[in-house]
Amino acid sequence: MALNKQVADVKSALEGVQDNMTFMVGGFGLCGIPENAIAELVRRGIKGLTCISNNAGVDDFGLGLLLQKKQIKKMISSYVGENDEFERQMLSGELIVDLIPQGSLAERCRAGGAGIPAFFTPAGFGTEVAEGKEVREFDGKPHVLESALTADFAFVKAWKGDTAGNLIYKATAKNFNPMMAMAGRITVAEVEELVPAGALDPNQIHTPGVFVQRIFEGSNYQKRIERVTTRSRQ
Amino acid sequence: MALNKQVADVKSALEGVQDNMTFMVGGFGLCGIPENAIAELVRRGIKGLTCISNNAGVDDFGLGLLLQKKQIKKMISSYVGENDEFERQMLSGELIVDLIPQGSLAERCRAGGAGIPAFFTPAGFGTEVAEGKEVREFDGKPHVLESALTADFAFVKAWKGDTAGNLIYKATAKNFNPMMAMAGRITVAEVEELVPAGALDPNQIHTPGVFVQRIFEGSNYQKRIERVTTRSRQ
Amino acid sequence: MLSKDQIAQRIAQELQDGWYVNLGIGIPTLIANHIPEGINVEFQSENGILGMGPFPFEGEEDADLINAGKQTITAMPGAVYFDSATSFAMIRGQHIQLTVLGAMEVAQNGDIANWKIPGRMVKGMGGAMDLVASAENIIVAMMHTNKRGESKLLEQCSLPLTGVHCVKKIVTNLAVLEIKDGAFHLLERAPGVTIEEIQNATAGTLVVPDEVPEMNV
Amino acid sequence: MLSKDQIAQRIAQELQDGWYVNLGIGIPTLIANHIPEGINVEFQSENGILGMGPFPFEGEEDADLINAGKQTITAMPGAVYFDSATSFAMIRGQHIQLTVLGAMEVAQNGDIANWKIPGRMVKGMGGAMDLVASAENIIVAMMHTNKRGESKLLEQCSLPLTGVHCVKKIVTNLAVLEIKDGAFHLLERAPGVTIEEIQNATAGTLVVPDEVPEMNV
Repeated sequence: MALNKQVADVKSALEGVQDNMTFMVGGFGLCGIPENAIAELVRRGIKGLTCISNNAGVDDFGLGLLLQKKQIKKMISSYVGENDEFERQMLSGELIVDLIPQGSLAERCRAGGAGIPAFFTPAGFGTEVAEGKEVREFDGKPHVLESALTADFAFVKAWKGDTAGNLIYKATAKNFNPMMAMAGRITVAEVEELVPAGALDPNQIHTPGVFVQRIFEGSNYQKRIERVTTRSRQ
Repeated sequence: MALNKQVADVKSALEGVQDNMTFMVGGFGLCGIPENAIAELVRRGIKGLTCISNNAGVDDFGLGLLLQKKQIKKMISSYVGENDEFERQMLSGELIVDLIPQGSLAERCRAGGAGIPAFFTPAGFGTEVAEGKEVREFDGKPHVLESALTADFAFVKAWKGDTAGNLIYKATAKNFNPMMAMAGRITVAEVEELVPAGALDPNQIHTPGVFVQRIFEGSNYQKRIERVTTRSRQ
Repeated sequence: MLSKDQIAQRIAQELQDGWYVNLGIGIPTLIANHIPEGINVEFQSENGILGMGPFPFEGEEDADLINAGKQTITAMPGAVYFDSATSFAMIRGQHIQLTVLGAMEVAQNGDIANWKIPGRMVKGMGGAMDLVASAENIIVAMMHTNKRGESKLLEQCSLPLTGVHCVKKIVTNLAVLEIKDGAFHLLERAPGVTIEEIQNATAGTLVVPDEVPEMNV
Repeated sequence: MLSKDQIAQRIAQELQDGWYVNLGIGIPTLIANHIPEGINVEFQSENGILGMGPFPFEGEEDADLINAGKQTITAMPGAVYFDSATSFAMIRGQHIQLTVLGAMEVAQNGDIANWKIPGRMVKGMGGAMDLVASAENIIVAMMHTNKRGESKLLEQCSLPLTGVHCVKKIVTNLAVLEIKDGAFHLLERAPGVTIEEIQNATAGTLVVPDEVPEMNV
């Protein structure tokens, strides 16, 4: 029988989260973010958090909700500041911000999940990102040594999941979710649709359940769009 | 419009293969091997090859066919020798064999395709595999620096593919194929069923077409089983 | 002098059939509207799609389908979605033939600065550092001068760098230039723009050949 | 003295509910037949499946569905297939709670040798080096002595190593032993086997406590 990772609700899913922990939060912009987990973190009011997330949400949604409540001490991201409160906290020094090239961020999460403590990448060589880091040439090209990232909890969002923790993402809502799922000591997956183990085609699973410790079916997804761009029908 | 990677047949797919090249060949045992490409390599009779492949086939199938014709100079593998001719050539010194831990082999192929020239792994520390390699401790645990692998051609086998080069593998026939597809300077994919671009669900593709330079629908797949194991119906 | 759209149009002439292309935010995005006849390319957006199509029809936006600029998009037939690690594996592994992006400054040694202005709010580099460090073929699309009229083509970048020795070609509202041997080489000028105007707008070393044809836009 | 099947049975008692387990070729494979009541585990095979099931019924073999021993298998409900890089990401990243494998030699410092005999045909280490270097919890399943009657529990391995300081528990046909502080600690003996027999069959340092219960098999 498949292992059962299902928990009753978002409250049980977040059992054990504490002040000063490090969290990974999936999503790119507001696309594919774990809305239910974020709401529950706000509700619990835990503080001093380090959040590893490609972006920091907008003022009134996503990680912006945690910023509003000053629950975040440090952001590790590649692109931020679509968010006035973020900017205010950063400029005032209330918020520590560690900016990382997007590809290095993704690969560092994967490395954390894959037991690879460090790897070389060309990204950031010659820039302030490489300061204090080992540089080595391979094939005549300089590369920077980057280290793995892990987290106490990883919060990810998928489209479908089964009780064994297997996940399927939809379109570009996949983004950082699969690597963060690998890198969480406890990975909490919320899904739009939770099905029994065996209901998903084992060929089509994006994140194997082994990476997921807790799974639940989320509710009330807003799935906000940051920039609606359309063309006219002509 | 999607880019078109389709070639007419295995002959055109292998255009440009030459003596003394380095090839990656997908598959685990005889499962998921590019049968058509191997047959064409035998037909062409090119020699002095370096083959990166987890295994070396059996005497009369898979890479064993190339060994029979003494076309292979060097094998880079994790497990070999289910093959008498292999053993004979290895013991006589005709064949150079470089044995690599299976996980390091997989990750080195991925690294080659992902532009990561080197990474640290704990595998092989303290063994002859680590000889001459840099060792560094992370979190008190020693790790070995392993380098990326690439190849002049990668030959992979998938279940379904489209003309844009997108691939879907079946069950455990996936194995090394996805990473090798990434690491070939020219990646040749053969598939059991080739469909027009757009016919596959973009959520369900395992290897994005960007990694595939040539694709064709293979024929006459034998799909041999090395060890048939069954249980009785009671 | 070229409009932003004409800059995009000129860069589109550089596209070769069968290329995978990553377009940055701003002017580069416009290139997709000018793909020459008979040229077939596929667009990658680094948040996780190959085969990006045009914006959706009104009412057909999908919150789960956006590009790296967070705009709603569509997928072309043959498209594929993937995670961010795979996306940057494509970029770092040089599977993408062309990257076009904007810049605040470009130096004559190929250095580029486009992510940070000291003292101002820093939004981050996003994927730009990975893209410029990895791509074999980078075209910078930008205005020749900044809003204060100062040249963006410099002997040396003054802003924090995004990448070093990586830019090979620049298309501005005034000219097409190549970076070679530590200098900007003028290849083409915008219709009606004189060599003197380009010289005046270029702070770095500018090499001007005997013939400088007008761009065909 | 235990049969191979009984060794597997004894190791199966170590399984904890909710574990992912990687079983090597040989004796370890037999463990799947002895999972205790109320214990739910999932088996990984490093060629690319989690949720490996029993052998297929005759006539239902699928060439595309094999285990790391190249045997035809089935998939349980909730199973998932993945590539070799992902498979070893699970292993290296310590997402698999238990690895059971065979050995030619184990040393009292936890070193293990199980892949190469100098002068004989070398087949390769397969995934063994990754498994032993990564797993937090490794049990070696083997006969206490080799075919020539020599102890396989040594002060120091004589064969080329597969991994260092990694084995914590050993279950043989004679005993259950733990490796601790550079010595083999006897935990249990096989039914009917005396401590003296175990001492005689163990070349390395053996620590024998006052009480050594018989295994429950």
